[in-house]
Amino acid sequence: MAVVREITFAEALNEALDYEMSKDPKVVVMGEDVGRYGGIFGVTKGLIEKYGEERVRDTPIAESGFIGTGVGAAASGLLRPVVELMFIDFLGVAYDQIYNQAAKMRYMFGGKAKIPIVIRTVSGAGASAAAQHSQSLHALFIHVPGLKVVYPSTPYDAKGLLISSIEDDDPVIFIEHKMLYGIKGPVPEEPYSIPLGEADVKKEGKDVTVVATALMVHRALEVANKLEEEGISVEVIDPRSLVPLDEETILNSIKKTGRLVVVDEAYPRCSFATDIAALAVNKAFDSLKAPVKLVTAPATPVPFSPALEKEWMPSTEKIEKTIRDVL
Amino acid sequence: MAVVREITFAEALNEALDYEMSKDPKVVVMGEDVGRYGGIFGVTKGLIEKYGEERVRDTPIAESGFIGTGVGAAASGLLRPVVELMFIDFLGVAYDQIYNQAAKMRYMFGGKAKIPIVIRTVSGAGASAAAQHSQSLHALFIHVPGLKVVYPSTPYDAKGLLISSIEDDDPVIFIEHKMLYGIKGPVPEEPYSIPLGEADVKKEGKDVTVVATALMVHRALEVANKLEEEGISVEVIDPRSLVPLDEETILNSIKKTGRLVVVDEAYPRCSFATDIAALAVNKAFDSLKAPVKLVTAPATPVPFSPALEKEWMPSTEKIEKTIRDVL
Amino acid sequence: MAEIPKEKLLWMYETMVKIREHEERVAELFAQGKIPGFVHLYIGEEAVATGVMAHLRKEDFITSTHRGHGHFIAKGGNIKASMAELFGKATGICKGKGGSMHIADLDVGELGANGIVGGGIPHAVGAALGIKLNGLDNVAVAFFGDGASNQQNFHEAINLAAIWKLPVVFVCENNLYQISLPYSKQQAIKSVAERAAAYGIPGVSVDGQDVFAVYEVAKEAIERARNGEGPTLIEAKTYRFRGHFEGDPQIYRSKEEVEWWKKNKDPIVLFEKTVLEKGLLTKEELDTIRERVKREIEESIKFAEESPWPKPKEVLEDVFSTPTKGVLVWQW
Amino acid sequence: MAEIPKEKLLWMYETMVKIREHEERVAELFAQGKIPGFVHLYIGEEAVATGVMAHLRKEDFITSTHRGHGHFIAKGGNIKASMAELFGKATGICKGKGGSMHIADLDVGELGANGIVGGGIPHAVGAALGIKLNGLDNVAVAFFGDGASNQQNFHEAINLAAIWKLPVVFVCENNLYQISLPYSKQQAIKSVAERAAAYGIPGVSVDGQDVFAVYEVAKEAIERARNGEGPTLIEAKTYRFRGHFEGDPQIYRSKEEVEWWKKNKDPIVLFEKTVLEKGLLTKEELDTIRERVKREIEESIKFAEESPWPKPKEVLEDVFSTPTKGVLVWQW
Ligand SMILES: Cc1ncc(C[n+]2csc(CCOP(=O)(O)OP(=O)(O)O)c2C)c(N)n1
Ligand SMILES: Cc1ncc(C[n+]2csc(CCOP(=O)(O)OP(=O)(O)O)c2C)c(N)n1
Ligand SMILES: [Mg+2]
Ligand SMILES: [Mg+2]
Repeated sequence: MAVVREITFAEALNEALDYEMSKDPKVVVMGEDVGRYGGIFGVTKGLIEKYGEERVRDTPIAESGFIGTGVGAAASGLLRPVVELMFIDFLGVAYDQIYNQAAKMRYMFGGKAKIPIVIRTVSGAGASAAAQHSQSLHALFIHVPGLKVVYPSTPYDAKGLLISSIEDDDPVIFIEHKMLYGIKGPVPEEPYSIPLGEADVKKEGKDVTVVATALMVHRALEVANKLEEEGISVEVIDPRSLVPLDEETILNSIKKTGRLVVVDEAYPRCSFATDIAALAVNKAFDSLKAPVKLVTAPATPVPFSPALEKEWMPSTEKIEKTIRDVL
Repeated sequence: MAVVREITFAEALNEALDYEMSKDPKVVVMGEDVGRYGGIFGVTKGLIEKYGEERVRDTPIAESGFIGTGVGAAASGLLRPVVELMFIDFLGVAYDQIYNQAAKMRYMFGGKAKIPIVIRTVSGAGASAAAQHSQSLHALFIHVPGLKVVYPSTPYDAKGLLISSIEDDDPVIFIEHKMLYGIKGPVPEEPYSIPLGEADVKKEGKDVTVVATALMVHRALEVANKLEEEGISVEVIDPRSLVPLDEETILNSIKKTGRLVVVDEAYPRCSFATDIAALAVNKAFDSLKAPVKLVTAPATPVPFSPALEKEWMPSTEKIEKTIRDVL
Repeated sequence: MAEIPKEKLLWMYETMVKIREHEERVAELFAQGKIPGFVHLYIGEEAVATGVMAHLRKEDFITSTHRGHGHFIAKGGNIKASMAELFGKATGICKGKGGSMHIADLDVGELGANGIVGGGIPHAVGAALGIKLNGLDNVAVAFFGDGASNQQNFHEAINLAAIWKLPVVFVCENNLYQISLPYSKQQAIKSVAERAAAYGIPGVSVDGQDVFAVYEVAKEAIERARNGEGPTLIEAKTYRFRGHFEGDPQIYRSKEEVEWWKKNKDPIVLFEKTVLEKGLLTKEELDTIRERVKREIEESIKFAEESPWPKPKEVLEDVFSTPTKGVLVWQW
Repeated sequence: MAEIPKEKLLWMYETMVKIREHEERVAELFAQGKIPGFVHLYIGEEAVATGVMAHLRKEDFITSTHRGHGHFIAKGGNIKASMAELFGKATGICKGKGGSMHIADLDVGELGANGIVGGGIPHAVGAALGIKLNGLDNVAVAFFGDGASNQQNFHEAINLAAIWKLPVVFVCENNLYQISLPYSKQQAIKSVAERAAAYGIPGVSVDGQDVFAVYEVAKEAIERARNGEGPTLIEAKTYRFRGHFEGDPQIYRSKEEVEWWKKNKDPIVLFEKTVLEKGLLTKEELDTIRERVKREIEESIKFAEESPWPKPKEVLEDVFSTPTKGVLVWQW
């Protein structure tokens, strides 16, 4: 493979948006400060200059209103909106439009509606943004049927998955971890798509399976590389899309290693972590050689102080200790 | 024990409300049609006649507004509101006030606030009420820390748990399954309370543990009684409060039986069912003799047609088959 | 109303009578246990949907509510398929998955009833945004109740439409009750139309029992929208002749009140009186329509009754439109 | 303003200067990396919190926003503890768990800043309901921005307060921007106060840079509330002198615009001019206050700097107030 240039996660997303807007006039971008400001994390930079105010729309603070507007626009068949919810923490002021409207319309209408909307949003702790700007709430979108949920960990995946998401005819929640925007990685200049529902084995291994999401993929890899030196072989799987979920890749890995650790920066109960544990104990029970362990945040809000937030997040130390525990 | 009179689930709840309002002038009831109408399921009947319009308040359709009002009233220390969200399906128009405000205030404020609010709401399928009036969304309240979540299955539990919930200083989500309102059971006339966080073993058994919630407790018991005749001994545990959760009772049972089936009328992923499965495979792994099986709804919205809704709900047939599967 | 073409008058009458007949039969079928679930009927409010829809084309969009049968019928929805839907049959317009609160007919621009009060208002704004960006001269109309005008989406969505000058009309059917709560206890103002001032758009209140009055007001608003002059908020004061839903004990209002409305403000009776008095239509014309409509409704019921139930496995279909890897059933 | 007692004038000046000094030092400390997270400063808007809070008692309640330091200070919040909170220290008013966006001081009726725009509005309504049902003569005041007035809670909560005639005052700080979006692109009206008409309550717009004007308007509204006459909506037109948050590149407005406001509409400068010109206070009195305030702020910073960090195990504390069985940590 030829050497590809490295760009940031945020730039990769911007390229995907730019490509889709250039290709399909039905694609519009809406949200708070997505216009000249370029989005508060810079993801929509330059779009308004290129595609104009009609297609790149700054909105008032009215998330239920403007996400609902996106849903209606998608249902009408006239547009394919990409709507930004500035922080995933704000889902509570627009949740009905997402899980009761966008997610259910097709089913309620007997398969007659298509709802091609992408809701881009930002999750994650690590920026001392405190209890209402640091959450990882993907479980709330996984739980309710009818939404596809994408949560990439690398610039490469981010671009390919965002392109697929915009081209998908179903509602997609596209989650971006705020601590990943600045990381760089190789990203081809030309457009490409990564199918939703395909996990990526970020590192092969044979002793233990680690399923991790977003920022936690990086922490898991850090630990895996360290343990490698000791001769412990860790397989790190990034599901990339949480709905649909690539059960097969995960189950095959567990069958190979017999051990499972899930690393998920989220509240522990009714979570993606419990989901994968349940999958394992149901469908790979005979292969399991040890308890399934989950490295999650505790069941508390996210504290503000860096001294506390660090403890709240799943750390490489905790990941390492947990992996050792199941060996 | 003396014979106690039998009353319905709805009447038991009404007695709890009546008792608390008579005892503490700070207790107020708010919600749509809770006044003269008595609540659309009759739970608040007679309260406005007894306690007046000031303490029993009919609200406009403004769930975020009036639940937020309840939260503020609770935080001010001046009231202990019991607020009705007519259907749990509507949580999406008020969710922020629940999980970002009520649930987090105490923590964000360093333990200085008390938020004594109870949000009563109605869940469950079985009434052909379709996709937006039939959901079981308790997982959405369990996932986010800071809320206590109560989900009773009998009139007796309903009364005792509602009294405890109103007297609790933390926000409590009190969920009532609509198909249970009419069931009758023995309920003492005098007030009593059941501590939050204590599971109830509804039937003892030694071959397999079934953890079930609300309406599903009844279906699980039906199956357990049937299997009893064949000599299969099923233990049925009703956690009653999902947060806090009585892990101990559940784990002890699994350790005894070595087998676990969870029956939960809810979407399958990131659910209470996966929660209990994860608990088992982590903390009772060595006791497990078979895969953990979950009987849930499928990952689809709730269909309207009785022909489809019946299939959507966990049935006694499915429960029975699943129990046999793990034996 | 002299300028209303005769054809349109006939259509208005047919539409109002169709809604009335439909709803009366549905009430009976519900009482007989043939239609399950929650059913909210539109009887008494026929003039609102009719007066507005008189100006809409097939390509125009509407969004509706839990009380949606009238909007669906007036927009030209397929009644056979919707009746089968009410029964929960496989031939239903939603294949039995939606029921009364979720009936939609995308083929005629009916973007759906809604079980969430206020839920559909932003969808109309979205359709209007699509219309504008595609350079079309269509419009979108959001129907909703007085109760809904206290809800978040009313505020957020109307404001968006106002600042973006979208081709959308907001029609509040103020039937004086939000289930049991009278309008006077919902708002400290006299008319929902007063709320237009908060968004800098025109607001107008109209007698919703007078189809001609609704027709005039809607005409102006829809023309404004089509001409790119932005949204209007219309309040139609109306009254539901039946309970909130079938089975409602209606303890919150007196029998006298209901009787007064039925006697003095029945939109169909008022229409008949006017057109006959003014000689715009004849008794025979009206009777012919009524007969035809009755037959049509009976046929739809027959169709529904004879249709098969959906098959259990269909529960799993229609969640996503693109084929997905992974599971829909968490196959334990 | 002749009738404003001298004591009150001194308090006003002290409060505005305290806010200004506080915020300027916080800006520096943020730039130095000593204060983490998001910080939204109140510089330029001091007259609003001050003119309103001049009428409040300790037992009255307020709810605040992400831009909450000014409200906190004017309500009499404990500055040492809040400064330590901004640093994330164990001695912070929230034990380091809240930070700038969640500072609360329940002891003085400050029910909390809020990270959710509009999130606090219904809380003020709730406190007002509590006041009413307990027969007290206190009031509650909700502060929020122009951006917040487009959000759901504005609509739903104000309507509740209006129909229930609760003792609450809604103060919209219209600083002309919602991050980068100018007010003119948020609403098709000229003043947020026009929205009062939608709820049948009085609405008034006032120059938020003129503390005396704010004082007058707030006086009337708060008296109305205390007298059981119901809520008022006040819009104070104001301007933030700094970016939306610290670190904001401010590409959405010109330097000239900002400079104009700083030069012509600084509320503290305007106050000084008036009181000196009218001979209400002396230069010495003002200087003394400024010195005292500076010392107080420096002390709070010293306290914060010297305070210990919270201990990791504290993460698990303060979720619930009643002891709970079951786990907080899902102890994998
Ligand atoms: C968000 C939400 N809250 C509450 C309900 C329950 N509900 C269904 S219809 C209704 C009353 C609606 O009143 P209005 O908007 O005036 O319409 P009408 O029924 O009078 O036509 C209520 C409270 C709901 N479906 N959705
Ligand atoms: C519900 C919600 N949406 C969006 C945001 C992000 N956000 C924080 S402050 C802000 C602008 C607020 O504008 P305004 O209400 O005018 O207050 P100002 O910052 O001007 O004081 C936005 C969009 C948020 N915190 N909450
Ligand atoms: Mg109504
Ligand atoms: Mg502002």
